[in-house]
Amino acid sequence: MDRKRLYLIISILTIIVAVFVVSQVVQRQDDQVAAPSIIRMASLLPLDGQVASYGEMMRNGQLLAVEEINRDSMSTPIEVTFFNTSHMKDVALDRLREAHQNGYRLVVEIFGSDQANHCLPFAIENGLTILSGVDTRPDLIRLGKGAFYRIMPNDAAAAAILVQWTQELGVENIGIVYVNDDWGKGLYEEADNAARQRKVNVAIVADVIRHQSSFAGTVAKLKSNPIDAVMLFIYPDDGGNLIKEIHRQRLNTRIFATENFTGDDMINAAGDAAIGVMLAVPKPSEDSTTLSQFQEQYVDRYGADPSIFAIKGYDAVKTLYIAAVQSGADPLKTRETIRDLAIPGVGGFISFAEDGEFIPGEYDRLVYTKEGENLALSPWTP
Amino acid sequence: MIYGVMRIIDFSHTDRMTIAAYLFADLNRPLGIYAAMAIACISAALLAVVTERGLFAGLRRRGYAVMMICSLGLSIILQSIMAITHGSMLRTGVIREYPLTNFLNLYPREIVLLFGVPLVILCLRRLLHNTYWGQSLRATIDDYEKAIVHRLPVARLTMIAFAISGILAGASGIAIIIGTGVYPQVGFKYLIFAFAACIVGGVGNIVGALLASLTIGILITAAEFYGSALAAEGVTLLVLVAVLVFAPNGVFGHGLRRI
Amino acid sequence: MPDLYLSLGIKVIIYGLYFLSLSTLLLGKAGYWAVGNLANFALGAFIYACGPLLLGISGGLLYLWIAFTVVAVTILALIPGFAALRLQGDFFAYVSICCVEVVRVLVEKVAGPSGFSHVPRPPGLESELAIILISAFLFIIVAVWIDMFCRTRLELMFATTRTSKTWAASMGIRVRRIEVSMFGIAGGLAGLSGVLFAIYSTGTDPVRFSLMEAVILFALAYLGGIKSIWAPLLSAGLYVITTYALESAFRGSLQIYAPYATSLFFGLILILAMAFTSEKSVAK
Amino acid sequence: MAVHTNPPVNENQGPQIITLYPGLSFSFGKTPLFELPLSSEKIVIRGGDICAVFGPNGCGKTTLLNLLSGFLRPTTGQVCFGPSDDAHGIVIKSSAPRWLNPAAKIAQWDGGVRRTFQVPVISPDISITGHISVARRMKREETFTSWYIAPIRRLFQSKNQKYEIDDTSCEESEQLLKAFNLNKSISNPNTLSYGQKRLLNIAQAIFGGKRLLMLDEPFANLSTSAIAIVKQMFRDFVASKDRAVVLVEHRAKNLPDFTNGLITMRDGLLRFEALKGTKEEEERFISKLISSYFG
Repeated sequence: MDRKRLYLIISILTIIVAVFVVSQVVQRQDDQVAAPSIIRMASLLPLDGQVASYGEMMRNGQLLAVEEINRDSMSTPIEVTFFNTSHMKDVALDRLREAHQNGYRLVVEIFGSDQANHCLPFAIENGLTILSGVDTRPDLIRLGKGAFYRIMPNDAAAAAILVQWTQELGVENIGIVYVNDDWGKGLYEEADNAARQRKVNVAIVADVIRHQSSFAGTVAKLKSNPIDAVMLFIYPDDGGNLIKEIHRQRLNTRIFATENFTGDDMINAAGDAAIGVMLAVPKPSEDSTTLSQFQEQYVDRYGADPSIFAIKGYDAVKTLYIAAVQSGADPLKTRETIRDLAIPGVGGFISFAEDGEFIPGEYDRLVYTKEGENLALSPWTP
Repeated sequence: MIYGVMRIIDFSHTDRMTIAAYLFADLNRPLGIYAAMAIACISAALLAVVTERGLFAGLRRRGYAVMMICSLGLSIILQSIMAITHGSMLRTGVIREYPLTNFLNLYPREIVLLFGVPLVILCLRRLLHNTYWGQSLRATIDDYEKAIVHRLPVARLTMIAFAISGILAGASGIAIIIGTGVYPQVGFKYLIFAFAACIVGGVGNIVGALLASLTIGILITAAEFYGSALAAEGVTLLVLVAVLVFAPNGVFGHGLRRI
Repeated sequence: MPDLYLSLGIKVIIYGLYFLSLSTLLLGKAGYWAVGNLANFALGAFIYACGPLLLGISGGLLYLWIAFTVVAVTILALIPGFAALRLQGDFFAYVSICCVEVVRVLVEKVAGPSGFSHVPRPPGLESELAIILISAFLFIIVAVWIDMFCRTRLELMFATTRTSKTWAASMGIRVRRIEVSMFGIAGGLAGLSGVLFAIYSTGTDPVRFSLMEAVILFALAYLGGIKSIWAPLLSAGLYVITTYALESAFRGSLQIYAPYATSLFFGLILILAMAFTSEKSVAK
Repeated sequence: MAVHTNPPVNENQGPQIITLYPGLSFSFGKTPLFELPLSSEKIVIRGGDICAVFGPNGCGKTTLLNLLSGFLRPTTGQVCFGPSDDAHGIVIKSSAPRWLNPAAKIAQWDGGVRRTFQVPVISPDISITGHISVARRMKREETFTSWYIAPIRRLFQSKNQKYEIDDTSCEESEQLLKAFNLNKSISNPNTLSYGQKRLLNIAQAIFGGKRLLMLDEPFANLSTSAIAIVKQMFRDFVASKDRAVVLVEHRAKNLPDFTNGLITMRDGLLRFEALKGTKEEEERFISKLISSYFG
């Protein structure tokens, strides 16, 4: 290879490494100057690649929480730093190490069950405390050995609720559409088990990929068997397109979906086709003002309805913040405080069992109805 | 078109498509749908011409690989800019469309495409094969130096070609955002199949490319119907690979090209 | 504190091995746009992970399994080798890209949407220090082998074949044989790096096997150059460290826009380095 | 009459090297490009011959050469390398399977058959000595294990010994280069002139070829002095009666006093004419041929 390029690349590399080291050193220094009163959290999100959009929603919710906390001068200020995992396990672990170097002991999110799973050993041995809003794989709590908590009911709960609902409606044959990632697949498996227990026949199963360009084939597959209800374990934007396609191919069945279908994405894509879509959503806390407040704030700030990710991100920051304040920002003490925490969250009442598993609250059964011009969620009545 | 005719692997082509889609999405509220379409297409064409003048013109003598890699860098840049301005979420529902119940409930968009695309393709074919401009353009691509020697207006020819391709990209971007919506990295997904259409259809053979892309679409949908959506693209690509290995010039192609 | 730099170093060396197979062997010797060499990397990681997780292989047998994996990937890599006899230039590049996608789908189908996790490390390679040592050792051996390779007449035969297959055949060079065997060796090397990566990251990430990765890796291989032995390390350094360090550097100043700024800079680096340096055309 | 076809075999002629059997024909499309009619006798090129393929443009001289060197396969009939009774002779049949490309096999037949092309081919990546040394066949490279062994062996060899060719062939190649006055210190062969590139190809062929050379217009754009050198080279090459040279040449003035056999291609028919006798007779004969072509 010619010298010129050799020198060019070497210089680029050296510059980058120099900047890297300098930034590390700078961060280390402001660790020392940082007042102990500041509560610092790290948040590991996928901010590029295929799932970047959900990382961003999560980040928006967390930012909102941070701003709200820092707004009133009484409380101790909070600082959340975002690390990009690119949705890769090894990168996530490297980011966690970097955060640990820079003095972060509280981790408010590790997006993706497998990423969290890969990071757990490091977190356990270095005494970090992780609170996740989205990681729904059932065995995470057991593997976490006290280092890992979540405020999302695991797949089993949500799936069981939906299947129970279909059973109460006297549905024999259901179809399941799930998205090909660990969240969707996990939900599908749990729902399959639940259906087998409750003697509901899963007639047909179709999978979709993220941002699938056309759902014609999928819906045709659904039509090929007689089903009178379909469960969607997919992301809202794709779900919107899928519902649109279902409406267009005149497949008239009941449509059940998980809580992440609240929010704008689905409505935007599906339009009036979304009328009659039934959602099982964790019951908001008694004073449901918090949810509406949060939604107002979110719309003011970002100009779109909050998705489930935003809600969970907001709740996660709030929860971990409260626990940290009570325990003086000490990660190990924070674990205990988290366990016996019981606070009303935006996405439902938050409390933990003895083993640290999140106790799913009551589920509301909502259905989309048309109110004047635009669609709205209203409680479902038999 | 760029690949089939200009024979440059241009990764940033589909990003022009995405940019046009975003422009359309932003403008159709204030300006109305047709103005937005026009502006989106024109800006895509402008972007294409600027890319050609600014990036490819200087690199044409440096071989295909350099142009390819530079276009890759450009596409990464464009994607990150779009991610900054619009976020990474899937942008859907710009226009709420309703199927025409009386006409095999297709969407208006689909009907337009159904009749518009063959028309455009045929026009392009005529343009390339039956006009002086098209012939000299193809001559330019076949042998750049010779074209310069023969005093063909090389710069203008390539600029026109890029402009046309930009307009087409803009149109397809609008179709996509009305249909399923776009996100910053959407381009790469479509790029693979666009190349597939070009190669299997035969390089420089536009009608062949159209037929090939139809086949690909049918293959994907069929795979989604019979198998799973995850396998769909893989299976389709596998078929394409088989076709290419057994018919290296593409199905409608003639003359294996070398670099 | 050193863990982070250690794991970055591991990645650099492992990807250096990969770049040895991609840029030095395939681009430099055989002269093919083997964009899809990443498929061999993915297969290596995938087959290795299948051993302990699906077949229940454990303990010292894992080393046998590694050997088997490398052999298997070598054999599988012969298939694109035969395809290469019929395809030219970017046609071949496209076919190999398709191979990447097919392999990725296979991995996702078998290993689940986010790949295997908890892939056990073979005894003796538990600590990352051991991994970096063994990868560095392998890298040096392969590098020396290739360096010597460039001084034998095999190098001449490849230069001849690169120039014109007809010419080479008229001088009695078995074109098919040497090209296919080059594909086999390069594939095995890529598979080896894949195995190392699976051991290091104790899992397989489908994201790492995606098309975009393949194209970026190819671009970096071309960028690093094909002549020298150090070029692969440079490419690997660019690939691993740039994105990582840039983001950490940006995080302080422009908080939430750091990832986008990173990729923006990455694209800029690609364009500038390509546009303002001279190189020989390596592709056929 | 000094010209008579197919001279009877006598002792001072070398062994058969190429035999074109009657019925050989080749066609790209429907109509055969050239053929050797069944009625005529077989064409035999023996050791010691310098045989020129001679004919007007477009009559398929180069195609015939490609056929002989195995890049094309005959439509009908067959070509045989070596004596027909020879065990390790090669036969190019029309029935050979498509995927089997016999070019490399022929090029390695019995010590080496080398050919040059109409357009000289030069690799920019290897030096001139490299060009020369790659032309000679090395048995030990053809085993796959050599891929692993050769670099290791190289590890223990002196750095300055280039490309592990033994010293005798080293000197040989240097003599060749000196004879063609090519400067072997030139690193990048792209700086050579067109004629020099052609000379380099010829030098490769002579260095690599042990039994037969097939040269496509070797004298094109060479200076007269260079032509003289090349001719002398060929004469030396065939001096020991076991080697032959087949060359395509359509300029008559190069042929007399140099070739001793002509394969004429006249409206698609191959004929072998032996050239015997003095320079003048040969010139007369050739001019007669040309007039019969064009007049």
